[in-house]
Amino acid sequence: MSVKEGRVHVTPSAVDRRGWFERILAIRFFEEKVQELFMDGLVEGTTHLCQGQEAISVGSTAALSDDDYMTITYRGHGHALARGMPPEAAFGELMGRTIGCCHGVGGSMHLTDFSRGLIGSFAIIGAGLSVAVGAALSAQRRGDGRVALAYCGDGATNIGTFHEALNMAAVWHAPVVFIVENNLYAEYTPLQVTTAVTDLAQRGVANGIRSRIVDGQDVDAVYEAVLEAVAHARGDEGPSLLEMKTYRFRGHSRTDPAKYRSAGELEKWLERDPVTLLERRLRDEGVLSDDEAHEIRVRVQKEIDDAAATAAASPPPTLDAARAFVYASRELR
Amino acid sequence: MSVKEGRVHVTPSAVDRRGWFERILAIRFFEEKVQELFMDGLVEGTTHLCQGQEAISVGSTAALSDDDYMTITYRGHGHALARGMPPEAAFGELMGRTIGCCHGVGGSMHLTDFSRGLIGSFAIIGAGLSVAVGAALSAQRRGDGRVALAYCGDGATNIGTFHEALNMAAVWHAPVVFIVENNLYAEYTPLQVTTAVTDLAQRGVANGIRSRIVDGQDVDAVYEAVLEAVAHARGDEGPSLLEMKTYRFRGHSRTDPAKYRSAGELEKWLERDPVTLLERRLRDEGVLSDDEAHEIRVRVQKEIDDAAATAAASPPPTLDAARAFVYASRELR
Amino acid sequence: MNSASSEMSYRDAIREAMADSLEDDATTVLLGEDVADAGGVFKTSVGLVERFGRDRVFDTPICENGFVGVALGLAVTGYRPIVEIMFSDFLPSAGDAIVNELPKFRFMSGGQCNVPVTVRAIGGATGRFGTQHSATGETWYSGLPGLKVATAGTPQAAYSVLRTAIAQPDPVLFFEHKGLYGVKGPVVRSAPMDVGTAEVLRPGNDVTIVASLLMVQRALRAAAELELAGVDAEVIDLQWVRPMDMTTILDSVRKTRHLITVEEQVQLGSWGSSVIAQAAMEGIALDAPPDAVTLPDDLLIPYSPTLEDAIIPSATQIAERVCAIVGVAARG
Amino acid sequence: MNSASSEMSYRDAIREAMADSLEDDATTVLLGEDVADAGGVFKTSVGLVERFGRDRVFDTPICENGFVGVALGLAVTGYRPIVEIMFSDFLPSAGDAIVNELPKFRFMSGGQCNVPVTVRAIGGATGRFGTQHSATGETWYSGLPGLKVATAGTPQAAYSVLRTAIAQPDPVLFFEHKGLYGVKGPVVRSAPMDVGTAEVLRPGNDVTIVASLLMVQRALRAAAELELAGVDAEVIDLQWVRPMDMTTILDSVRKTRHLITVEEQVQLGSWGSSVIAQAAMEGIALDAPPDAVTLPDDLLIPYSPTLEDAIIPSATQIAERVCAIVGVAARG
Ligand SMILES: Cc1ncc(C[n+]2csc(CCOP(=O)(O)OP(=O)(O)O)c2C)c(N)n1
Ligand SMILES: Cc1ncc(C[n+]2csc(CCOP(=O)(O)OP(=O)(O)O)c2C)c(N)n1
Ligand SMILES: [Mg+2]
Ligand SMILES: [Mg+2]
Repeated sequence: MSVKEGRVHVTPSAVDRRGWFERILAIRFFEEKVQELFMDGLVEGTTHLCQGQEAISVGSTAALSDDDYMTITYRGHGHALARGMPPEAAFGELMGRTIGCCHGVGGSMHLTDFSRGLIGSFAIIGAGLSVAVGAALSAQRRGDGRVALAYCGDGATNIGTFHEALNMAAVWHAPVVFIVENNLYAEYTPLQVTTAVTDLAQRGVANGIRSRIVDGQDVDAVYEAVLEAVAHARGDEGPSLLEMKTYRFRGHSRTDPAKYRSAGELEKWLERDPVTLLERRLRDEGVLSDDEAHEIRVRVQKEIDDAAATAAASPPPTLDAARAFVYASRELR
Repeated sequence: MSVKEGRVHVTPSAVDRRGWFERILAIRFFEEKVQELFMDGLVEGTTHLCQGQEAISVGSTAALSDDDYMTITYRGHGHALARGMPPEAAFGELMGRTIGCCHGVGGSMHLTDFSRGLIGSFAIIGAGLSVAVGAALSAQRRGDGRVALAYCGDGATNIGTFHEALNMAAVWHAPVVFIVENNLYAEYTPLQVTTAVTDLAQRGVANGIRSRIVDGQDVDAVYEAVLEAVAHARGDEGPSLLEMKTYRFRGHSRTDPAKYRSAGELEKWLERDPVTLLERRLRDEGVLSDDEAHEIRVRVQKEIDDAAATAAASPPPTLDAARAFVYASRELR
Repeated sequence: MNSASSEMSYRDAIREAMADSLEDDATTVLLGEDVADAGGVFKTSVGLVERFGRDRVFDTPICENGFVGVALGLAVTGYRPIVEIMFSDFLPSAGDAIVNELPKFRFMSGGQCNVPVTVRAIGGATGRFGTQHSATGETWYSGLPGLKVATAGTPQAAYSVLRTAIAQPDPVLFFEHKGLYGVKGPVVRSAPMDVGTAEVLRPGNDVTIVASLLMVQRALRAAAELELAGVDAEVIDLQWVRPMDMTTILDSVRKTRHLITVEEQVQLGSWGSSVIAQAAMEGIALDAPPDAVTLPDDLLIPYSPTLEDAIIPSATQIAERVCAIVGVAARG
Repeated sequence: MNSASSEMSYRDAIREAMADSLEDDATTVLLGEDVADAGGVFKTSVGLVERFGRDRVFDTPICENGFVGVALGLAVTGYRPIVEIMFSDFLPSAGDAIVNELPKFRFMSGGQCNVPVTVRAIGGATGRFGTQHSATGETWYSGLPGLKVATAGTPQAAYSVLRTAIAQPDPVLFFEHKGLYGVKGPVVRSAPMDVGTAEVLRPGNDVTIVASLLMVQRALRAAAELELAGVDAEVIDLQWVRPMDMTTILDSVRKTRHLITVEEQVQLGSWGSSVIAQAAMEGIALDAPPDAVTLPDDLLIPYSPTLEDAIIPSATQIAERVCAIVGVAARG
C-alpha cells in the first residue's frame, strides 16, 4: 500500500470536531429553513430533506481531500454544504436565482459545484454511481491520487445501474468509495417490501468489493470508516462500499406526511439524532462547553438566516444565460 | 413445503436417459448442420451455436413439466430443441421460412414457441430474466404450480437488469429458476476482464436467492440440480440460481475464429464434451449398447438432415403475413 | 356501466379508468413504485390496493426496466398489467423494455401472443421539477411500430383513452400530464373505444389548432381569447400519437385552411412536424403557411420558475401565433 | 495532417478518424464491448489498443447504461471519451445516460462543465440481424437539446463527421450504418469542421433528395437511374440531424422546387417530416407536393431475407418515387 504523502488524515483534532459540530448544525438549520421557505413560496417544486442523516455528509466529506470528487443525489443539500458550498449558493439554487450554485437552472435536486469537486447531483436513481467510477478512472489514469465518493440510497441498490457501477469499479480497481445511506425507506415504501436483503453491504461483496456496515448516526464512526476506505482507494487498493445505517426524520419530499412509519419508529431514531449525539459526545469529552455550544448555535442560525435572505435578494437567471448553458460550443447558441 | 402432487420427478429411468442421449445428439448435429447451411447461404445474418453446452439444455428441460415456462437467449437452439421444438421448425426459422416456429420473421436469435411454454427468446442481454419473473408471478397468482426457467450467460450477470430480476424474484418469492451458463466468455472477452467475481452464484446470494454451482457438462448433475430447484419453486419455497460451469466449443458467432482462447483451453474442455460424457456413462452403466448408440447416431443424423431439407422447401413468409404479426388488434393492420 | 356524466378531476378520471378496468377484468393488475399503500406519488391510485388486494395492485422496487419486463411476462401468460412510470423521464431507464421488448415481442414471435400492457407515464412541465423530471416525451416512442401511443388533454379523455388503452391486446404507452391532475370536467364512463381517434373539442371555421396534453387546455383558452379577436378556432385534442387520426385533423384543415400544432416538446421529431408534413404531402391548400408552437429548440427545461413559465407555451402565446397566420391582430 | 485524398472503406475511415483523434489529443479514450483486443465486433478499432495502450482503449462489461455513465465521468474530469455501442438497438439499454445525463449535464450544472463524449452507435438493416439488431434510430434522440446527433453516408463523411464529433466540447451521438462498412471512396483527412452542415454530394436542378446513412448510397444510385430518365437530381447527405442544416437543404429546394427525403426509419417522428414541415412553414413554393420515402409504418424489421429486402427502400424505389413527383415516367 503506497498511500500518497500528506494524504492520510490523522485522528481528528478538537478543532476539527468543533468544526463538524458547526457544519452538522448548519445542515440541520438549512433544512429547517427550506421548509419555511416552501411555506413562503420562495422554494417551489419539490425538495428532499436530510434531517437525521447529516452525520454521513459531515463525517464522510471530512475524510476527503479538497481535490477529491463527489457525486450526490437529489437528497444532497447536506453533502453540498458539508463539502463547503456557501449556504447562499445552495439557497439560491433552491429559489432559482442567479446566486445559486447552478445559477438557478438546476434547483433543489441539482447542487453541483465543480470548484469543490462536486461533479454531479443526480435526480435519477443510481445515475451518479457510474459517473463517479468514471471520475475515479480519470484520477487513476493521471495517477494524481484523487478518489471519488459516490452516495446513494437503499432503494437505489435495486436499480440495475448500481450493480453495473460496482462491477466496473471492481474490475478496473477504480479509486472510488460507494456510500449507501440506508434510511430504511425508498419514498413511501419500506426496505423489506422491495429489497431482498437487509444488509446492503452484501451487494458490494457480490461485485467483488470490500464492504462494511457503519453506524450512520455517529460522525466519528462515519469519518473513521470513510477515512480508511479513502486511504485504501488512494493507495491503489481498490474500491469499497460502506452501508450507513440511518433514518430520515422528515417525509420523503415536501408533500409526504410519512404515515407509513411503524409506531414508535421515529421516536426510537430521534434518540439517535446525529446532532444531539455529536453535541453530547463533544461536551462529555470536554471539547465543547455549554457556552460554546450555545454561541455556535446562535451564530450558525444567523448565518443560515442571512444566507437565505441574501439568496432571496438575487434575481432569477435570464433566458439568454440559460441558453448559454445548453451547449459549450458556439455553433448552437 | 407443499410440492404439488405428481409434479416431482423421480430418478430418471433408463428410457429417459436414452432419450436424453438422442436429444443431446440432435442438438449437436443441428448446430453442425447450421454451420453447413451458413456456408451454403441458406442461413444468413448471424447465429450463435451452443456446442459444448448441450448438457444444460437437455438436463434442465428434462426437469420441467410440460406447462412450465422458459425464457431463452439468442444462443437458444439447444434449449428450443431440448424443449421439443421440431428441428424443421427451428431450421425454418433460421432460414426465414414460413415453417419456422416464428414463421421466419424472428430468425436464429428468436426461437419462441408458446405451445411449449417457450415464451420468449431474447437478443438483448438480460432482457428475458424479468420476463420470466413475470411469468412466474402469473403462475403464483393462479396457484397452478407452474414454474419459470430463465437462461442467461456469464456476461449477462454484469448488466443491471439481471440484478433487477433477481431482486424482484426474491422479494416476491416468485417460482423461478435462473440458470447462468458460465462459458467463461462474453463474445470475445474473457470473464475476468469484465467481471468482478469468478463464481457468479455469489450474485444470487446478494439478492437473497439460494444459489448453487453445478457441473454444466454433466446432464445428470444438471438434471438433479434443476429438479431440486424446480421442486423448491413449485413448493412455494422461492427462486433459485444455478451457475452452470461450461464452455462453448465454437466461436461466439458465425464470424468468430475464437483466437482469444488460451493455449490448451479448448482441448481441456473437449475432454469434458457433454455428448461423449453422457454416451460413455450410459455405456458404462449398461443403459446403452454400442449398437444402440450407433443406431441412434445414424437415425438422429438423418432426422436432422431431413428436417433441414423440409425447412429449405418451405417458402418465405409474405409481407401480409408479417404485417399481421405487428399488432393483435384489427385497427392497425 | 354508468353512462351519466359526472364532474371529476383528471386525477380521479385516471383512477376511475383503472378501477373500472380492474373491476371488469380480473386479470388486470397494477404495478409500479409506491402505487399500492401510498396510492401513487401523484395520488392516482388511492384506494385501489384496499379494493382489489395486493395480488392485483403492488409496489415494485426501483428498477424500471425490470418491472416493465415483469409486466411483459405477466401479459404473455394471461394477465393485463398497467404499469405506472412515476415520471416519464424514467421511461429511458426502462428503455430496452419499452423500445425492444414490448413493441417487438408479438412480431418476433410470429404472432404467437398478445401483449396487453399499458405503461402509464406521468409527464410534463410547469411543476418546477427541473430538467430531469419535466419531460412529456409522447413522440420519443412514436416511431415504434408495434406500440400504440396515447395522451389525454381532458378529464374525459383521461378516462376514456386510458380505458381504451388498457383494453388493447397490444402494448400502449399512455401519457398523462401532471399539470392537468387538478383540472375538472364532466366525465362519462364510456366503454373502451377505437384507438387512433382525435377529438374535436371546440368546432371552428378559421383555424385548426391540434394540441396534446396540457397544451389542449391552453389551446382551449387561446380559442376563447381568439373569439374576442373574431377568430373562430377549431381545437383538436390529438389523443393518439400512434396511430394518428390524420383523417379528423386533415378534414379540419381542409375546412379551415389554417393549421397550427401545439405541443410541449421541441420541434425536431415532433408529432406536429409529422402533421404539417402530412398536410404538405397531401397537397392540401392553405391560406397561409402552417405553424408549430413547441418548446424552444435551444433550451432544456430549467428549474427557475421564472424561466419555466417563459418557455412553456401560454394561451396568449398560442393565440398570438394563430393571429399571425390568420392575419388578424391579437387582442391582449 | 495529410490533406491528400486516399481510397478507403467506410470501416477504415471510422477507424482512422478515431486513430487520428487519439493521436492528436492524449485525453481521448475509446471504450466499449470488445473494442480492445477483438478490435470491435465490426472490426472498426483493429490495432488501436496495440497502438495506444490499454489505458486509452479498453473493453467494458456488458452494461451500456453503466459505461456511458463512466464516459460521462471521464469527460467532466478531463478526458474525451469515444464510446462504442455495438448495435444502436442497445442505445435504449443506456437510455438514462443518453437521454437524461449526457445532454442535460452541462445545462443542469449552470454551464460548469463541458461534456466531450462521442457515442458511436452502429445501426441499420440489410444484414439479416433481425428485429432487435437492425435499427438506425438517428431521430429517436434528435429531440434532445444538449445533444448533437450526426450520421455519415460516405467514407469521407465517416472520417470527417466522426472527427468533428470527437472534437466537440458537447455530447454527440454518431450513427454508423453496418451496411456501409464495405463501401469504398476517396477520403481526405480533414481537420474537425463545423457541426450542422449537410453535404451536397451531387448537384442537380430538378429535385432535391435528402438522405441519411445507407440511403445516401441508394439515393446516389437512384440519381444515376434518374439521369437516364432525364431527371437531374441533387443529392444531399444530411449528416447532422441536430443541429440540422436547413439552409443548405431549403436553398436546394428553392432551386429545384421538388423535395423528397429518404431514411431508414418510419415516417412518424422522422427527420424527413421535420424537413418537409420546415419547407411548408417557410412557405416555399413547390411544383408538386413533397414526398418522404421511409420504412413502412405498419411493420417491424423482419429477419426473413426476402422480407427485409422488400421493406428497405431500394435505389429503384427511390427513383420511382422521384419520378412520381417530378412527373416523368421512371425507366426500369
Ligand atoms: C429511475 C428512477 N426511478 C424512480 C425515481 C423516483 N424516486 C425518487 S427518490 C426515490 C426513492 C429513492 O430511495 P432511496 O434510494 O432509498 O433514497 P432516499 O430517498 O431514501 O434517500 C424514488 C423512487 C427516480 N428519481 N429515478
Ligand atoms: C444489451 C446488449 N449489449 C450487447 C449485446 C451484444 N452481445 C450479444 S451476445 C454478447 C455476449 C454475451 O455473453 P454471455 O452472457 O456470457 O453469453 P454467451 O454468449 O456466452 O452465451 C454480447 C455482448 C447485446 N445483445 N445486448
Ligand atoms: Mg432510502
Ligand atoms: Mg458467456
